[in-house]
Amino acid sequence: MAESIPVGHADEHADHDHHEMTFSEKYIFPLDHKMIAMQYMFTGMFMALIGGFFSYAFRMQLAFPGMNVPGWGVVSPNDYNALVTNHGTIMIFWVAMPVLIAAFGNYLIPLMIGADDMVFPKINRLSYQIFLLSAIVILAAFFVEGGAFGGAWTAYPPLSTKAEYSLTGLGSTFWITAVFLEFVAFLLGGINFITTAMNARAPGMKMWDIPMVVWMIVIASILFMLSVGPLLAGGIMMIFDQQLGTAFFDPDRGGDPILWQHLFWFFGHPEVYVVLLPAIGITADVMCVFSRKKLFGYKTVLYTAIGTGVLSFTVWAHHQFVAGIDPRMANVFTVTTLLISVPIAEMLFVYIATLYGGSITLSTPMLWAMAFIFEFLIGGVTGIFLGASGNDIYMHDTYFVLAHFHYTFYPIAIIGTYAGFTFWFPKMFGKMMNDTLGKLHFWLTIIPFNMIFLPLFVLGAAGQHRRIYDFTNYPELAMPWQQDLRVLATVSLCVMLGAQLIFFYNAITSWISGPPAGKNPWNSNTLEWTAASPPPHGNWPEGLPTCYRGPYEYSHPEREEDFWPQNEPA
Amino acid sequence: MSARPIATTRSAAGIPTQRLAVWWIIASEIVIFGGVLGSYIMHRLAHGIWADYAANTNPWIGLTNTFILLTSSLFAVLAHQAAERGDGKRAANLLYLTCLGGAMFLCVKGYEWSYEISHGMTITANTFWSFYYTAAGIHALHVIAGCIIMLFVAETAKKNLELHRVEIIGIYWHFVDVVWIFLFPLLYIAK
Amino acid sequence: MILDYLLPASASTYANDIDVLFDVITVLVGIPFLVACYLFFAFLVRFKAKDGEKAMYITGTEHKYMKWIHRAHIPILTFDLVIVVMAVNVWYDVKQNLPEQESAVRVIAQQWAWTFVHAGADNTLGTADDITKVNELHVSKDTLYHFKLESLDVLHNFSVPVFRLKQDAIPGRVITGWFEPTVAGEFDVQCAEICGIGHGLMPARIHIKSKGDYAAWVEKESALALASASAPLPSSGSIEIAAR
Amino acid sequence: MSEHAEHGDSHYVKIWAYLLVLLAISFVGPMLEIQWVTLITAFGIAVVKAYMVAVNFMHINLTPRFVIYTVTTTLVFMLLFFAGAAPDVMKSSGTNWVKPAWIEAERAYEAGEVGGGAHGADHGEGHGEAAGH
Repeated sequence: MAESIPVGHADEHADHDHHEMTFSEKYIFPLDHKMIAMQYMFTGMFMALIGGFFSYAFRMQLAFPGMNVPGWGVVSPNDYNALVTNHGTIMIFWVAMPVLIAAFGNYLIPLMIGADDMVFPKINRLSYQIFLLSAIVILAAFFVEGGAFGGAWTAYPPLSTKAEYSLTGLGSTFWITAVFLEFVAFLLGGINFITTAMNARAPGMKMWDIPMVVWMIVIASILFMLSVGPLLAGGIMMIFDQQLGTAFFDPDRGGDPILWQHLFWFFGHPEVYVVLLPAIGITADVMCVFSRKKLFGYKTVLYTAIGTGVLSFTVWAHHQFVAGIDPRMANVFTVTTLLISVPIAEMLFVYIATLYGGSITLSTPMLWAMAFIFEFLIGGVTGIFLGASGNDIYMHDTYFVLAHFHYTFYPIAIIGTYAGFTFWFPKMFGKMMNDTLGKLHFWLTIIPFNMIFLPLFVLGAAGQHRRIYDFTNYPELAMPWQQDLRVLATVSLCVMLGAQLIFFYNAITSWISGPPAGKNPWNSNTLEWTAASPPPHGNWPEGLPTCYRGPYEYSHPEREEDFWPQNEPA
Repeated sequence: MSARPIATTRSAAGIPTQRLAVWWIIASEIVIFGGVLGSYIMHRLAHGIWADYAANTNPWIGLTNTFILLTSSLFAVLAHQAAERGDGKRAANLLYLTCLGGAMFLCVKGYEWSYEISHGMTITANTFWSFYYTAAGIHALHVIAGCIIMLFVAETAKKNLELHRVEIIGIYWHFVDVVWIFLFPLLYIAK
Repeated sequence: MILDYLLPASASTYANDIDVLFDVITVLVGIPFLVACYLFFAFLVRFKAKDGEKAMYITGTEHKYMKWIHRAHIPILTFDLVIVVMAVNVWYDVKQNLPEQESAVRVIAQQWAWTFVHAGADNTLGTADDITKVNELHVSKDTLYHFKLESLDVLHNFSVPVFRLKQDAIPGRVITGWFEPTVAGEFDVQCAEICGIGHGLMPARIHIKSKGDYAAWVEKESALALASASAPLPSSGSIEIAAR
Repeated sequence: MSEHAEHGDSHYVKIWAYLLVLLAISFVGPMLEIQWVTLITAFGIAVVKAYMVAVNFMHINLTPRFVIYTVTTTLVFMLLFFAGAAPDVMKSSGTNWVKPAWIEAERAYEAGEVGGGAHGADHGEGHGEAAGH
């Protein structure tokens, strides 16, 4: 509550003092939401590079067991566990969350609702600083005695609580501490997003006039805030178990390891939707702009999102079907899990229906958005296999699971991010990106991506289990065709990682010398496109906009132009 | 640094932004304490012997602390009333009294814990005591945080500035009080 | 039928049920998936931007469009229902239901090895003639086994792909399950829950013998066991509990 | 902000007095040594106290509806979590699984083998002896 101000204080009274900001005020400890968004964005991308490098290291080991991996060296079993563990943790908590929620949330919410900043800039800055600290802690774990934590990103005790089992005493403590800090950062950020979107809307912007991406980020933040508590509590218990020798999760002394699994997955499943919803929202905005269509059933999308969010609190134990929970519970959770397919299906139908009768331009952002829908469709349908308890007896913890959630998380974290980044790049940096390079990068990412994970579906169905560093120890998993598929996946991964260089080249060169983008290069409706690009401090120094209509009034029959900006008086 | 954003002054949801924020904080705090207390209740119901362990807690101390917190809550709400009337001085003084309550609460807790620890009831003695110290400890952290913030709020309130903050910190303090209202029977008097 | 192409065998009584369930789910999610893909790409091609052609203005509240979304839910819900019913049946059969046992085996997981305690000649566990093997599980074909799964340290997972069987081993718990081998042969037993550095290094083998061979094996091994009067294994008290 | 200025300070002192009375009741309740009385006085009254604080001190009834809904939702989710986790964590045995250590500890407790001393024998030890024979 640090920066508050008597409420009812009218807009015109709160004026900015326009003195020049020092470098550190502007770039290192900024209060401006756009700069904080950039900090989140670039930290997230940096962590993505690290996570990608980890995946390269352990994929090489899987394809060519025992090889001396260039850039890492020989991957020992201990290295392998640490690599997969931190790949998962980093990609979800230090890439998907900061980029999709924090970066896009910070950048877009004030601009899209016509405000000049977040309502709590200092809390905003604090949340980024805590997040940065957490990122440093998770990476520092690699340099402590015993190396980084290697107990999988779910950190099931007793492996994660007892050093004599995990052999990474300090590593596991660093891991849980980093995750804990990260959650605290996002609690602070979430409060900011929710209050900003609820309270700081431009005059005239009613609930149904908020762009979908803002709605989705807000719903995601609410889901996060309502689900993370038990895990924070569990995190404290785990740290005590590790460092003080308590026995919350120690079965020999009256604790119960299953308790952690419940605490973890009660958060862990909503977490999937926490990162999914912002990507869904980005897709909606991009899709409407490039098909020049009104979003098909704005409220339908909204209600299905809320429904999915609420349902996601009732399904967590489907991650634990064979993890020792009471078999009777599995039946309940099978039903709730399959129920979720209904709102998600509705959402995807609505998106496909939005394309109907549109005037579609397949520019780079649109390609990413369409790829999101298609790949997420695959991720969604393969989820049914695992939600069905009977089938999960066999499928649990196989590469089928792995391929399934990569088909959900990859579209979310990578494809969704690229869709948003390429779409709002002109606004963020005031320059247009090179469309040809963009398309090249798109195809060189999407095709290898499918080449990585489709083989893994097959391997998983063939009984290949996760987190095993060398399958040649298992006669049934050492068959030539299986090894060939592993090599195929690894090679595709290398191609995909290499293709990202195109993106960075494109982004940097466009930033420096791209053609200047006007205020509104895509002829879009939403308010952020009425500000200068890049928007100055305060976003609309000339005065904040007023909203007159919904965000998706494209191709309105009564108008010449096929778009109708929200701030344009009727 | 620049002045406060205009965004802060808006209130499209019909509730002051700061009060809205504190309610969201409380919502996320409820699930944190819900996680700890839910796990505690499960174990408590599972093990008959825990009733015997719980018998070693001192209900008189629990009673004292509940009394202290309830009273400090009264001061907090009176401070809010004073702030409503624009009487910053009185609000600040009442906030100091509230802080005093928090401090007394912590002192009593310190005495209680040192007694228990010296009698072998340490956090590692068994899972009951682990939960006892964890739940009460997390709550105590909230008390400390509340006191610190309250001192800052009182500083500004004394100058008749930012008076609405008095209400915000008050709501948070009442929440801390409510949590203790549930911890008291769970840890002390349910035998 | 799909899984049969990928796995060496389906060697338990319920393996086939799970295979069938897998196939049914494949079909039931495949159909909506293909339809959705067809519409998706059809729209992308059909409604490509042409100059001078303005997009339609559809709010998504018109009944004539909305009804198609709603109708689509009828097959989805039906498919969900079918999948739930089949899945719960299989689940009940494998995990909840516990048929009468003909023999029993104790499966003890630890970092990083499997210990299998076979009921000896007297076909009861907890007696001196129990046969204790490390990383070797010997069972006889067409015999219904109960396994008592324990863990000495961390979580492990007793996974026999050819049985389509998987169950976590939880320290402090004894979990009972069952299987009935139907095919003789030698197959993998894997650990399917990360259990530390050696997780990739605890492959056991299951030897499924014909009834005759198994009897002969038991006779030989039990004699050895009695002779050596092997010390009882560290137990999690499972015997006492099982006895109750 | 001044929508609840109508209360005088005396109102809050009155509420505080009620709370203290409730506190006293919840304190003496267990002394009757009757299970259900204890439960009601301990937890029933805790709920009442929490309600009084929320309404009279936090003025939750004067905040917009969605705040109340949100707080209720969190409580519902916690119940949900309890319902989902209790069958595994709270029970010491279930369908095809048992927790020998817990069962042994309970048995020892019922048999009075382990006292409820301050740091009395924990389940681990209780079961440790059991494992011997």
